[in-house]
Amino acid sequence: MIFYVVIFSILALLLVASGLYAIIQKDLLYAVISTGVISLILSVMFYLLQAPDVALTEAAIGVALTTVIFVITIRNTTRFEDENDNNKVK
Amino acid sequence: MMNTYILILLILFGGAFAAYFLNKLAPILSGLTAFAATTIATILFYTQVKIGSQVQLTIGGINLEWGINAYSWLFSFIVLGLGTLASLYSIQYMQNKERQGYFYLNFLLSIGAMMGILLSHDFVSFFIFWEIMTWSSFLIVIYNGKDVKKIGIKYMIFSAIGAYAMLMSIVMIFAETKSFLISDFINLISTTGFSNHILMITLLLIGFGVKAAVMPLHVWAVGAYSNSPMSYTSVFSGALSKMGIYGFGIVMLAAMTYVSPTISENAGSGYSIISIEVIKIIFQWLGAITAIMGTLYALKQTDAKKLLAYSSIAQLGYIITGIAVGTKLAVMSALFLAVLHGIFKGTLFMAVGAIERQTGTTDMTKISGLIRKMPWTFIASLMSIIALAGIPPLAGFVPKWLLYEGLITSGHYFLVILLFFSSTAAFLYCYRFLFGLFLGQEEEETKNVKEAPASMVIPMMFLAGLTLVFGTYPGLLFKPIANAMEFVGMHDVTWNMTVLSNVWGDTVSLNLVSIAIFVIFISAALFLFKGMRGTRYVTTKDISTSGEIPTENENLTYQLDFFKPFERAVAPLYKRTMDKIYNAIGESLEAVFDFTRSIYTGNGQTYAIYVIVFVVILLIFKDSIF
Amino acid sequence: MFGDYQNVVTMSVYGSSIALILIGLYGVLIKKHLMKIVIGLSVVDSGVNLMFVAVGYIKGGTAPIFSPSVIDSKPLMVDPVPQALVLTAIVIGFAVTAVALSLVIRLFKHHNTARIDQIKSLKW
Amino acid sequence: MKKYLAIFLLLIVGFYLIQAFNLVPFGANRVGNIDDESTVGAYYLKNTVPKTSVANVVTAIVVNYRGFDTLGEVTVLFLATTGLGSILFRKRKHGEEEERVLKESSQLVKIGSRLLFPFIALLGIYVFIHGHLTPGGGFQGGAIIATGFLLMLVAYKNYKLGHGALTWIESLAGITFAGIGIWGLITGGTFLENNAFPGLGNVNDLISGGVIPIIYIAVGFKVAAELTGVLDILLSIKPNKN
Repeated sequence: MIFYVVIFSILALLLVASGLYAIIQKDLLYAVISTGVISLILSVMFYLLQAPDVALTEAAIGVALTTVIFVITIRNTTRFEDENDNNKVK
Repeated sequence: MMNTYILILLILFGGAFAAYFLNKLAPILSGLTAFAATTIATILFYTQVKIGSQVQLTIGGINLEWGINAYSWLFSFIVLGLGTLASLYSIQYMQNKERQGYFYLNFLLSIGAMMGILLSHDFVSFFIFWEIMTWSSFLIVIYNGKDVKKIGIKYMIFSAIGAYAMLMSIVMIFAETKSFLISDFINLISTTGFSNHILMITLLLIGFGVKAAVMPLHVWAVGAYSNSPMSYTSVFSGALSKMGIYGFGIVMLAAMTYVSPTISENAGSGYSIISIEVIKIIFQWLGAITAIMGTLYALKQTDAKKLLAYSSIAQLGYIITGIAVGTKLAVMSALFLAVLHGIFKGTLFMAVGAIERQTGTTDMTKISGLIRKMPWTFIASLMSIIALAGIPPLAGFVPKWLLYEGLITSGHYFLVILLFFSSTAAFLYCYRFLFGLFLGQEEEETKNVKEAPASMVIPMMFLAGLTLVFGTYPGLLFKPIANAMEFVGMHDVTWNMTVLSNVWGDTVSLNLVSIAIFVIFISAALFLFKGMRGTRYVTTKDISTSGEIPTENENLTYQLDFFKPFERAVAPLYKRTMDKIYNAIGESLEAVFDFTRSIYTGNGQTYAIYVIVFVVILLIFKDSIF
Repeated sequence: MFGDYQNVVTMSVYGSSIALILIGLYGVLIKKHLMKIVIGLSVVDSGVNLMFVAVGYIKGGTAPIFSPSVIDSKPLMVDPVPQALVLTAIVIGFAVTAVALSLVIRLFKHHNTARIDQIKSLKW
Repeated sequence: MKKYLAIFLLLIVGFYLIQAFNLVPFGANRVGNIDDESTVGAYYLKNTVPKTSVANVVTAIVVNYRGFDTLGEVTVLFLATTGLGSILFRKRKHGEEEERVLKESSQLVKIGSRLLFPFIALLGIYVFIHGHLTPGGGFQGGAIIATGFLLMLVAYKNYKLGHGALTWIESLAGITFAGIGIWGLITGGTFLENNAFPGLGNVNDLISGGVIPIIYIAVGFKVAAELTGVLDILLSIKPNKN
């Protein structure tokens, strides 16, 4: 069972790390991708917690659709949190 | 009997919606519908309903009561009579105006609501009808669409203050008496505690005082009266403000004069008498100040509508003083004046409306000399003005006589002086009104003005005729007034059909006065007509200016600065208007709001932090809270 | 099931859910960009969902599905109620995010900025 | 300053959250003995198979025991779509073609998407048809189908979605859901009565579980249509030209 212990701790670390990254990162595109990663890890975690229904939902909606609408919004607004940075890339 | 009540209200309210929808077919139909509805309701009311009839209802476990008593019967004269005549008048007055459906909807709604107020013997239906009345009149005030922000909001704010005060009081009364019936309130009020008693009565009086335009609460009235269509203003000032007087009367007369003898037997609650006396004195003075200030402001106006609006406020001040004094004579005069004010102020507003319709303006500096163009309107105005000023033989003399006598016999000498000053000053604006509109030089602009159509003249003349009838036979009105006072607990009111008398044995036979005045009038008329032949008409330009040539900018109209010396004499009184005080209150409130804004920043994140702070506080103190 | 490492698993599951909630709330409270606020909300959402499922978990339980092989043996199953709730919550969370983002787009089109310290029309 | 205040407050909240979690030890059996139905979870676990003959307990809860809730949830999704449409509504100029502002994808992406799309759709349909037997169901299947459409929308610049068809599917699915509920009211006595319609059948058969599979199929179509609608609306915004 040490396998599960390791997996859980790695997943938890990844979860917190990507959560922090999503909030701290100034480039919104990376932050959004990071939320997608959160959803992906969550989906795995749900599966390990014996909730396959929830895992499936999180995978389809959280990973795919939510990320996509975030990306579309970024395309329609700005890419950087500090809006002066927008002129750097493009 | 229940069915008759419901039928009357159904006719008025249903007529309102019918008028609204018939406007789509033809605008004239909605006016006719309004007239038909009010007429049918009036006929039904006076043929089918008997004084003293009442019905009990139980709705949702609450006992309600509808009925008609001698007191509300008296006020139904004004509501239904003025409503019918004003709706007849409206047909032509509103002829070419827009949104007639909207106007008649609210017109009939407010008349129906006033009838509902008179019919309801419990506070629940009373309050509901009161609100319908407020809202419909508000919608008519903003009908013109001009100055809505200033006038409409002012009216709405004051109405809301009044309504909330009333609602609070009603809830308190229910908590005390476990009943919504007004009769229970009257019977049980003496048993309540001192502070509750004062609070309930004061809150109720604030609610009624707003509609009756008592001094600190009168600010809305001028704008609302002058901004709504004149055909409605005659009802608004004549009847709707009397609803305030009606409620005032219930509280003042019933809860005070009626109950106080039983209190004095109960020695333990002697403080109630003190509280009654204090409130009485406050309202006597408020009424007198209202009368004086209303008169003084009326003097300053150059717009006939505003002049009449201030005059209405002043007259309502007399009524309130009369009721607050509370002796038989004073109350009698107040009720007489309440009915009479409906009559003559209704006529005057109708006359101004006719002038507005025919000339397009009511500014007294712009029009003059309408006497030849609109003789019937002039006669109606003249009679109403005489009634307003209190000159015999017209009816205005009667309540003034009674009021002074009532005040003097009960020892309110200072009030007499104030009111006498006010009614003398009233002569000035009466004269100005007549002179400004009807007498003086004919203007070029009013050359082609014609008399108003018959359906507008007839209501005016009818009401003006009533002032003559009641002036000669005041007993016709004394009878229902005496009944009403009997109902609210003032027994053995003595009255005479044609003779006024006082306690010192002086008597005035109104018949003799009338005959004498007619004789004088006819001989004067003969004399004048004889002398009039040689009258020379001059234009406005032909004015002596002591050799100086007037420039274009100089306004030579008499109407401007008409009473300048007098105004200069009373100038200190003009300085502090209630408006300014309310503005100061508003500004200080804004400072409070500025402080609130530093808490409610409009920033969602700040609010989120507040939520979290609250949660944290809950969590930290969870043991002591739960 | 996890033996001595029970604490590690507990900490990783509960701890990560608490951490996600707090991180998301921090973003909502402090970040000035509207997109960041929405991202923060979605992170809080994830954390709450994880918390629910974790609370419903039973040691040694299986997913609450009666496949043909287990239908008669009545095995130990995890609590299905939180899972059903989370299922709803995820879909609703998506709807909320979509509407919030459309508002962000609308605000950006109107003010040409998505930073709330520069959108002043509703503040004083 | 505000930052540190927020961190401080959040740490307090976190402290109390940890305390709260101490009360619910991870992995403890909170369902209790299934047979005595002492908790809601136990009741569901005990009664789902005999009473609804649905293998997936979560499905039974979502669609049947808490069917009202799901109906409301579908309504919320519908409202979100509508709200999105009205917030981002843009008056089209006369004669202006509806056009997504996307770069032309490479041929590889186009062909690949076309190749993948039927399989994704099939997977989605499989997931919601087998919602009562295996993990998954209407929401998951609908979302999967929506991702398939997303692929097509991104790959093809001018991929036309039949808006009429979307609306019809959504409305019909919604009507089916509500209609089944009312049908249950007519025949069985309660709204969303389970065995009102085709009968319960045997557990683990494809056709079993009363109205649950039908409702989940309707939900699947509805969710697919709604999510596709959301994506379509968001993709058809014109970005600012700056």
